[in-house]
Amino acid sequence: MTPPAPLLAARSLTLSRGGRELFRDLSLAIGPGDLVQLEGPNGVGKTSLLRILAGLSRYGYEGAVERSGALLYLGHKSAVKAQLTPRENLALHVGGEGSHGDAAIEGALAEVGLYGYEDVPSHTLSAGQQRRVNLARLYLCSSPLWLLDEPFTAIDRAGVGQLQSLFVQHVEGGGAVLLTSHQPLAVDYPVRALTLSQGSAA
Amino acid sequence: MWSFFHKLGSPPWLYGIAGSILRYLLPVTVIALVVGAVWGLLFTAPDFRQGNSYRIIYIHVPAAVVALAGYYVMAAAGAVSLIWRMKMADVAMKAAAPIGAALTFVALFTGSVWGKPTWGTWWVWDARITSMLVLLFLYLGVVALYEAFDNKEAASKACAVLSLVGMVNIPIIYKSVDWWYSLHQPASIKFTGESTIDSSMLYPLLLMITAFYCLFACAMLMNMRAELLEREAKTGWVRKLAAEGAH
Amino acid sequence: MSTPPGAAAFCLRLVRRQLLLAFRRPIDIANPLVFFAMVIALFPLGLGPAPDQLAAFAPGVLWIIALLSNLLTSDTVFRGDYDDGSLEQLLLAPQPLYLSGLAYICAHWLVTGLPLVLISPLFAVMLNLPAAGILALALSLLLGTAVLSLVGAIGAALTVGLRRGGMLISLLILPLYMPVLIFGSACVQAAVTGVPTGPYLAILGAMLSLAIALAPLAVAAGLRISIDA
Amino acid sequence: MYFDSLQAVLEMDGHGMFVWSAYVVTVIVLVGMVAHPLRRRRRLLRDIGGALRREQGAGQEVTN
Repeated sequence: MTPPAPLLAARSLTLSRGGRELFRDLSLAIGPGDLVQLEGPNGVGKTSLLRILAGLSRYGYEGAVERSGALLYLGHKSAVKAQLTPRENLALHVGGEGSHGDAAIEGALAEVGLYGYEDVPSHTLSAGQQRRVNLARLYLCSSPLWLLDEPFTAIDRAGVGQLQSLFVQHVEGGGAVLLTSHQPLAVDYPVRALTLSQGSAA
Repeated sequence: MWSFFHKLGSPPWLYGIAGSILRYLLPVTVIALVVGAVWGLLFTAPDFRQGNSYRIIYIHVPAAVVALAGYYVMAAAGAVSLIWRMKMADVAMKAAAPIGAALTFVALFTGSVWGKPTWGTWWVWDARITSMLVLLFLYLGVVALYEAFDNKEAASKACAVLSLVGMVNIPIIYKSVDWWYSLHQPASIKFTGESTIDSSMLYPLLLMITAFYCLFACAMLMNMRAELLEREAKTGWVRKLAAEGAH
Repeated sequence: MSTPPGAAAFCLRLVRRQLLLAFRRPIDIANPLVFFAMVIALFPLGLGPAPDQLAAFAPGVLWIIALLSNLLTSDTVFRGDYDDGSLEQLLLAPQPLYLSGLAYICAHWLVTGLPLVLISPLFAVMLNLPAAGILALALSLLLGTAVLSLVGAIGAALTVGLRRGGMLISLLILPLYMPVLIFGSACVQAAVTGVPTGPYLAILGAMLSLAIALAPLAVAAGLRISIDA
Repeated sequence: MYFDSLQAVLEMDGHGMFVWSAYVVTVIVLVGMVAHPLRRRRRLLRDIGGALRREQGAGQEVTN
């Protein structure tokens, strides 16, 4: 059966930052059912690559990226406004997806272990909890392609396990996940490792 | 035509072509400047009202004219770099900015020195001088914005946007300053010689304006060559150039 | 799951969100107004309390202070969202960034420009601006502060990625504020001297429509560049 | 020539100081505008050449 149309296709990406060449002629395609982990030592350009693939960085690199369909990008920062409550953060999120009903928001917050915290101001939450508010969007949004930058940071072991099973469930449902992380994924699903070493992508 | 446009994008070709243009343009410019200055300073009769101080017109007006035109050159280079994403346009824009600022400063300085004998004060809030001061701020804004960025790729794109915004605003600023000046001092003479000056004074002025345009082109090409070397320091053609110890 | 909302609905949500954020910290709304009042108090101290002298300077002074207080707040239009990562999400939203930028600017104006217009009669009386000038001041500020917010947002978008963009933003956008100042203060001056203010307000209106059309283009480009600074 | 002596040229009926100061400053700025990039280009060529020789120099010691 012909391979399904890729959700994301990048061709001969080349990026150098401050005179240092991070990667050259990197091409990749991510289709439905792909669970891809981007690995590599610090400073090798994983975040820069992810931002280019997401379409956040538009300048400073050569090569082309085509995306079909909507994507969800979760970056290092938690994108949670401290003065708003978790419910308001998710309801009024600037990510452009639709407005979620209260039930959906409460369900998502419960999934990430924030049951009961829906209406406390976010600045009273810990850093890990604030990241969980952002991760709750994984349960809310309908984009097939997820680009996640270090999703497990500041999340406890139970949370990490739950996230990994969510990724598998999403990928089996026809979605795709590209994430950067230093922790190996403990999932019984084929993980495509993409390691970025100095100057080229294996 | 398209291959020319494409070749414009390759640094070594641009470096070479700029060098050959300069070999002819620079001497011509220097001669034109010297001839124009000597002609204006020594061989024209003084203005019956202002006396000899009007001779400053031969550097004040050309500097002002080219400084303003320089901003449009910079904005055009910025537009090319934003729309067609050509690296060479970034180099051209970065080369044009300091020269424009320098010429604007020259125009301001000579204008204020000219004001002293004519109007008795060093600084006159005349329409032309005020607009020139605003132009200097616009230039300094572009230069300061470029320096403020660490990522030089983003810096040139940001300066391209700023210079385009400035380009749209320049006519508005010039018109409103002119209107403001006429509101507060309607009956004073037009300061920078819009009044008809007879032909014996006009020819040296036209020569000097052309010479200043050529000088702007020369300085810009030189800046571009230096900028190319700095940006392409790690590439082969620059190392070969350096190895040969080319002049 | 929900389909992404249309651009208009999304913009309304953005404006509601920004207003909610602003009202959660009312001190940010009061700050520019207190700044305005304080600087007003400086002028009699500097120029002497003589009422007629103050009245002569009032139109220009009121407009200059309005311009400076707008400059103070324009740096914060995007900085908050840039720092906590919301700006990245906005750039990735499917809705056009041109309209989202406009929504941010509109919310910023509602929080900084509009209060200024409403309180301006009080400041006018403090500098004993003649009564004829008070309405003209309010109308010219109504149009003028909108233009200032739009142009200020361009400076904010270009400098949001820089650590200390505050000083730089004034160098970038003050030259662009000058035409607004010229026609704004001329409008109040005309009202004081009994000249009809129609043409001045028309010019300010023209500047406003030009700014509404073009500024968001520069803001969108600026944001896409600054995200990588 | 309009002026009859060098002295007249310098004085220019009293306006000489203004005219000449304007021209001198302009010449300084214009020369600076041209000289700066020239110096910068020569310095860059020299630095890159130096770096090149150091690399080649390092290359020789390793080989022989």
